[in-house]
This record gives sequence, structure tokens and C-alpha cells, in this order.
Amino acid sequence: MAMYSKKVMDHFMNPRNVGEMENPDGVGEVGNPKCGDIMRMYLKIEDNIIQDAKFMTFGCGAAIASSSMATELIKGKTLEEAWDVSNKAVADALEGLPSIKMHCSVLAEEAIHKAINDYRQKQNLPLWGEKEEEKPE
Amino acid sequence: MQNSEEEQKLVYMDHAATTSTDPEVVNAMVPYFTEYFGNPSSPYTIAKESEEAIEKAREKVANAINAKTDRVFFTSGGTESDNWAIKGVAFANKNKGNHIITTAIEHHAVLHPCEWLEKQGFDVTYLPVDKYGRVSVDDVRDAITDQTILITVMFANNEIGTIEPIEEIGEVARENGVYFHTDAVQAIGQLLVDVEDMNIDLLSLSGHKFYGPKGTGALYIKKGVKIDNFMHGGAQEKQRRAGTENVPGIVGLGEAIEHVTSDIENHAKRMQSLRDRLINGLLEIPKTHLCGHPTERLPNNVNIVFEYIEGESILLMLDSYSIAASTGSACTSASLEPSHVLVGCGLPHEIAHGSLRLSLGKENTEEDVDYVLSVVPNIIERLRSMSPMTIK
Amino acid sequence: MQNSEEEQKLVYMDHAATTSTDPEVVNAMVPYFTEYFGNPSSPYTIAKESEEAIEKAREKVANAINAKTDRVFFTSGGTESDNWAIKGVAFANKNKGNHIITTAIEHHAVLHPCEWLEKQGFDVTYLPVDKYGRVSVDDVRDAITDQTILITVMFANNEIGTIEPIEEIGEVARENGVYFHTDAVQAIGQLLVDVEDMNIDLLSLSGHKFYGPKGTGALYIKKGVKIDNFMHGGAQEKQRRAGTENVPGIVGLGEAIEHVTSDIENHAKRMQSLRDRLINGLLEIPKTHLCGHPTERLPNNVNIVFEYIEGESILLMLDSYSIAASTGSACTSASLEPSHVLVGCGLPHEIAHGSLRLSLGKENTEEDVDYVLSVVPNIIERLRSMSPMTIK
Ligand SMILES: Cc1ncc(COP(=O)(O)O)c(C=O)c1O
Ligand SMILES: Cc1ncc(COP(=O)(O)O)c(C=O)c1O
Ligand code: FES
Ligand code: FES
Repeated sequence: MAMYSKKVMDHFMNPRNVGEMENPDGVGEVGNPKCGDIMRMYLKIEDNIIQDAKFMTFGCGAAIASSSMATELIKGKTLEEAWDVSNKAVADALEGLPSIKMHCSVLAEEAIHKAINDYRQKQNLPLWGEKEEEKPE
Repeated sequence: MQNSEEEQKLVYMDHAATTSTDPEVVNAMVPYFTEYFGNPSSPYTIAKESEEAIEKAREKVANAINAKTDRVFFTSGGTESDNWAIKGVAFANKNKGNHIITTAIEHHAVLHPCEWLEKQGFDVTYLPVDKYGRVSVDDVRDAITDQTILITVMFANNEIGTIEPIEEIGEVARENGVYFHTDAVQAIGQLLVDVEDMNIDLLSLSGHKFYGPKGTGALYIKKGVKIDNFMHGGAQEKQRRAGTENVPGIVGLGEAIEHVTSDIENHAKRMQSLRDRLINGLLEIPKTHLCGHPTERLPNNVNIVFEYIEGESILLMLDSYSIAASTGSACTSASLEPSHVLVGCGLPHEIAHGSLRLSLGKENTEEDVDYVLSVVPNIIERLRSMSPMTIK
Repeated sequence: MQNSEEEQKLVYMDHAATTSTDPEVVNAMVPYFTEYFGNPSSPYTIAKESEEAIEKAREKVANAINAKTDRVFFTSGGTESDNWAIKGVAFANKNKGNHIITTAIEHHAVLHPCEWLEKQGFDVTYLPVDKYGRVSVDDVRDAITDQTILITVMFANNEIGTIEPIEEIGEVARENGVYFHTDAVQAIGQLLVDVEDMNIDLLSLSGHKFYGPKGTGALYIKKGVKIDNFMHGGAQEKQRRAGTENVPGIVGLGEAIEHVTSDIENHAKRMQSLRDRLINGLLEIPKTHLCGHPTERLPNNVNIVFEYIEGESILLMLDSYSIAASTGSACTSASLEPSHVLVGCGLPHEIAHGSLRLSLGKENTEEDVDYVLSVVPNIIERLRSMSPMTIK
């Protein structure tokens, strides 16, 4: 069984930014095709900057800690910067995830992307793609 | 969280996963590491101590399941016993037929050998179970063909604790001249097991599930059963199971099984009362269901699903309160599949996700149960408050 | 007999059969029975101790044979490792070919799996050995066909101590794209073993041969080797070897292999000098021959045949002098066949009958050797004086 770092346990036991958000500017909900978990990410955006982020997660310790860390990492960032927060960046910030749990951090990356694109759609902006080369400069 | 790990002693409620080895068992083992260390196959004096110790242990195991002493063969655990029983019968009887009957909720130590045998040309029927995890005796009877060589159904399920109708299946097997194997790994020490009364031809057990050492087990093989060896090599175990005997392990297995079956009725009664207190307390939490059979269940097994949350998270939080338990959640399995047992009972994936198994043992007390009951509701509430699935 | 059992301490010279477990090894194991008893697959705190202990042990085993840590898999002993390697490679590669090459003097844990595979449609070549028990590298090369999937040759023989040309065979195997397995059960702790330098794809070892616990072993599997599981079931050992891990046993195996390989050159030198003193002393007895290779032999192995007498009688008399040893005599084997190894080296049955194996260990001293040398000639004389076969 996977062993978690202290950082993961901290973000799991004391998750940051957990909860629903009133009137979010963007919402992304993704499901984990691997184990069937669900992560929902809310963003409050002003002047292209993420003012606040919140999450609700149905998943394992790694999924909850990844959600918590991801929201911490993107707060205050521009949408472009937030888009570039990879699952690896989330895992690294958590001082590593067991290899069998890396897909839980992918969930966080995908939730951010989906929430940003939800915002962009509402603003009638073109959607960003998932592929490396299509990422904004 | 108000409890720190330092303050609270460990409340271990994962006895279905493994148990600690009894200090008395360890004491019985130690001389066979350093003093009576001889290879039992050797003809000299110190080796005779090893040989006698093995035979004493064999008698204890045989007594525990009402078997003839010389029909008990020592193995390295429940997994080896299951592999041996299933593959050994399959290969030895392949000229007679190639069909095996089992259930969808067996332990992987039964299912995976069956799946491997399918790749070698055998046919396997995986019988469904009802929502309580019970297989139907009629289904077993109906599945038998003239190709059937083996029926393998577990005595009691390790996850949900459901007890299968072993005696009846044994009868069906005998009437049809088909061998009957049962994986009794979870039953020993909890239930009365009698290979004679129950028409059992082959039975697997594992030492570490009843305060014996890990890496020890036994296979009972009724006289006359045609079975290939699984561990081929030296002439140990009357040429049935090769490999230098794990003498200390075997001694420990014998000690442990004697202890655990000596007062099984009282033990079971005590477990059952703790179990029911725990079940009743947990079911007071809303959106919560009992898995497995309400009455036909292991006296030490509690298995509850909590809707909207995931089991690994529950375990991690319980751990911070020094409570050790288990789950059938996909997130804790190497394959990222939810428990095939919970799914086999008809639970949807997202509900199987929120399962919690508490398996009791002899050192658990009413205080332990009440402590768990004081902790779990808060944990469930906390996790549900993070869950994107709304509670209506 | 002038020595009574009470006066003489045990002179144990049967280390090739088994060794006592080092008290330090036992001490290392004990906490994992009672304290850190958790199932390593569980996610809670006490189980992490078990998991870490296993990984530490894996590293120690890997270091001892110069393997990558993640290529070492724990088993229940040498027999399981051999069964797994041979059957696992056979079944996984049967679409590629059905031919296996081995030697006539392998341990039964290799030979019997091969014989069983013959019944399942595989072809096995049992290569002969020379009078010293060495297989010829050219014979191995010549035996390879386009159907060959596995070569399995032991590192050193358990009866006669002969060391096989492993590195050269490894090279032949690699050149021909055939997997190479070696049973190194007797080599560990006596010889330098290096799976990289020696082109070894699979290697078996067994804990109780080097002061570790019985019922523990390991299989090294080089990365990329196609091999079926042997023990099917749970997801332990990265889904390669099912069964709840024998945590104390694995810890003991790790401790033992670290001890025994830490100063192997000096240990081997000391063993070799005792060995040669013993061999030279025994060969002074008339009508007496050394079995196995004079120089390419395990540093701790002595194997002598005494004409006109039978081995079990020698052992019983030695036992009365508190000397523990072994024989290849038919009378001590369950099958009543003389040792296939001695016969494989070309010894006639009646001579193989009179074999005596003395296998040395770290606690043996020069005094032990001299004591044995003071006792054996009388025993041989007594037994020969009863023998109907006259000495000319
Ligand atoms: C029902 C059942 N069968 C077989 C096994 C396998 O036993 P072991 O892990 O001791 O090999 C277990 C436990 O792991 C079990 O619960
Ligand atoms: C060369 C060799 N291979 C395999 C084995 C089998 O090992 P174990 O008895 O520990 O299973 C032994 C010893 O018995 C041996 O000497
Ligand atoms: S959410 Fe299922 S493994 Fe992490
Ligand atoms: S003489 Fe008795 S077994 Fe050989």
C-alpha cells in the first residue's frame, strides 16, 4: 500500500480551500476514469487572475491532498500560469506521491483546466486545448 | 482532531487482514530456530526433535477440523493451499473433465488460479451470489456437468463475512462425485469446521489469521482425492509437498490453532456481541448500509458502506485516531477496481467506494467498540462535507 | 563407544541440509511477530513498519547478488523459487518453444518440476556430468534447439559440492536468446554470486541454508523476463507473488544474507582450510574416495565414499558420537534409490551406498574436524568388519 509524505497527510487532514463557492466564475468537474472518483473545482476570477479557488472531492487521500494543494498553487496566478500547473507540479509540491497515486494528481490538473475553460466559455473566449503545443504562450 | 497518536493506544480492528502472533506462540517457536534446528528429514538426534514437533502440530491442526492426522499437509499459507488444491485437482483430473465451479466472490487466491487455468484450457463457472453474498445451492447443482471435476466455494467471505452453505454444497458435490474444496481461511477460529460432517474433500487454512505466524498454512486432503503436487521437489510431507519444512512456523501454527479452537463457542459469542454493538451504532449514521448477511455472518465481521465518500480517506482518518481497519474501495486496490465482492453483491461502484470493514479479534473490548463509535460519525461528516456528491 | 551423548557437545556438520538460525537473526525477527505485525498491504501506521522492513530486506538480498532491488521477489524457500522459475518460464513461453535444458544432478526441486512439465507436453534434456559432477558448456550449447526456452543449471551441487561453469553457461544462454536460471541455494554465503557478471536471468536462494529462517527464500527475475506467476492470488510483491508476506521471515532472510555475505572471502578461506584438513584426514582410510571436484567445489563441502559399507549405518554411529552428517545412501532416501547425483557422476550403486557428506559451517572449528577424524576411522573399521564384502 502506498505511503504518503507528511505534506500529503497535512493537506489531507487539514485541507485548504475546501467547500462550495457562491457564484463561481468557472467550475470544472472531472471524474477519474481509473477508480471512479470525482473532483469539482471552483474559481473566482478577476482581471485574468485567480482570486479564489475551492474544491469538493470524492476520493482517496491523494485526491483530497492534490485538490487542496492545487487550489493553493493556482490562487493569485494568471489563468495562463494556472493552466501550466501540471499534475507533476502538484505532486512535487506535495513532496511526492506514490506512483500508483499519480493519477489522482492528474485529476487536479484536469479540474483546473476544465474550470478555466468553463470560465472562458462563459466569457465567449476560445477554449484552450489539452495538448502541450496548443497551450497559450 | 483532539486525539494524538501518543495518547490513544492502537485499536486494531483488521483481524481479517492479519493478526499479531500470540506471545505464547512465539515462545513455542523460538527453540526451533536455534536449538532444535535440525532438518526433519535427517536421521540424527537433533533432527528427531524437529520431526516430532511437526507431527504434534499436524495432530493439532487435524483435531481443529476433525480430520485424520495424516491428511493434513503443511504449506506456506492460505494462498499456497488454494493454489495447490485447485491446480493440483485440475491437472490430476484433466482426463476426467475440465470444468471447475466457483463463485464470483472468492478470494483472489482462488479466483486467480482459476483464471490461470482457463488459459490452460480449463472451463470455469463463476456463480453469482445474492445481495447478501450467499451462493445458491441449486445454482451449484445446476452448474454441474459431466465435465465437472471440482467445486470450490469459500467457507466464509473475508470482506463481508457471509457464511456460505458449505454442508449443503458438500452434499451436492458428494452426490455428483465431484471434489469439493473450501477456502476456510476466515472460518478457522470463528466457526465450527468439520471436514467429515460437511463432506469437505479439500480445505485451506492460513496461520496468521488466528494469531499464528505469517507464511504458514495447511491443506487438508481427504484420503483418495486425486491431486497433483504443486510444490515439486524433495520427499517432505510424504512426498506431497516439497521444501524443507518451516519447523518453527509449523510449531506456531499448531499452537495457534489449538488455542483458537479450544473455546470457540464462547469466543464467538463474545465477538458477536461486540460486532452487533458496532453494527447497530454505525447504522445510526444516515445513508449507511450493512454489507453481507445480517445473521449468517462471521461473528467478528462488520462491513458498512457510507454513501458519498471514499474508503481510503476513512482509513487514513481512522489511523490518525489509532484505529486500524480496511476497505473495499478501488483507491486502495492495486488494480484500482472496487472490491469484486461488493460489486458481486450488486453494489454500484460509487457505493462500494465507501466501504469500511472492521474485523474484531480477541483483544478487542467494549471500550474499543465505543471508542470507534465515538470517532466514526465525525469522520464521516467531515468527509461528506468535502464531497461533491450532495446528500439529499 | 567411549563417548556418551552427555559428554560431547554436538558437532554439526550438515550445514548443506540446514543451519540453525542466528540468534541475532531471531532477535531481528521477533518484533515483527508481536509488535509490527500489520499486513504490509494495509494503509495504516503499524502496517508501514512491515512494509518498510520488507523493502529493507529486499535491498539486502539484492546487494548480496548484485541485483536491482526491485527484481528480488520473496518466496517460501528454495523449492518454491525453483518451481516458480521453471514452471513460470515454461508456461509463459510455451508459444515460443517447449524445450528445457537441465542437468542430471540438479536438486529434486528442479528435476521434479521438469518431470511434471514433461507430463504437460514439454521436452526436457537432462545433460550428463563428468565424474566430478561438472556439466560441459559445449554440451549445453549443443543441446539448444529453436524450441529451447530455458536452461537451468545449479550454481553448486548440494551433495558433492561441485561448482558448475555458471558464467560460461550464462554466456551461451545469452548468445542464443534463451533464459538462464540457476539454483544458487548452496552457493549463497560460500561463493561470490553476481547476476550481472554471470548473465543470470533467474536465481533461486533459500534462507535456512545460511543461518536464516526456514520457509523463506527469494527468486531473482531479471527485468524483461517473461514468466507466469506461480502463486496466484493477492497483489503482493508487485502482483508477482501472492500471499500475505511472511514479514518476520523476510526480515530474518535479509539479516542473514547480509551477515553471511559481508565477509565471504575470509569465511570461505576458513571453511576451505577445515574442509581440506577433513578431506585429507579421511582419505587416509583405505578404499575411500572423494566425490565431486577436487578444487571446483564449495569451500564447506566434504563428500567421501567408503567402499563396502552403507551410509545410514555411518550416520547412526556418528550420531552416537554427537556428530551430525548426511549420506547419499539409498537406505536414507524415501525412494530407496541411491543419490542421483552420485550415480550421475558414474559411481556404481554399491559404492554410492557408502557415501558420507560433511558440510561445514561457521561454528565449526579445527577441534571439531580433529574430533571427527578421530572417530570416523573406528566407525568405518567396525562397519567393515560386519560387511560380507571382503576387502582385498
Ligand atoms: C478467504 C481468504 N483466502 C485466502 C487468503 C490468503 O491467505 P494468505 O494471505 O495467508 O496466503 C486470505 C487472506 O489473505 C483470505 O482471507
Ligand atoms: C541445491 C538446492 N536446491 C533447492 C533446495 C530446496 O530448498 P528448500 O528446501 O529450502 O525449499 C535445496 C535444499 O534443500 C538445495 O540444496
Ligand atoms: S482518487 Fe482513487 S486512487 Fe486517488
Ligand atoms: S538396508 Fe535397510 S534400507 Fe537399505
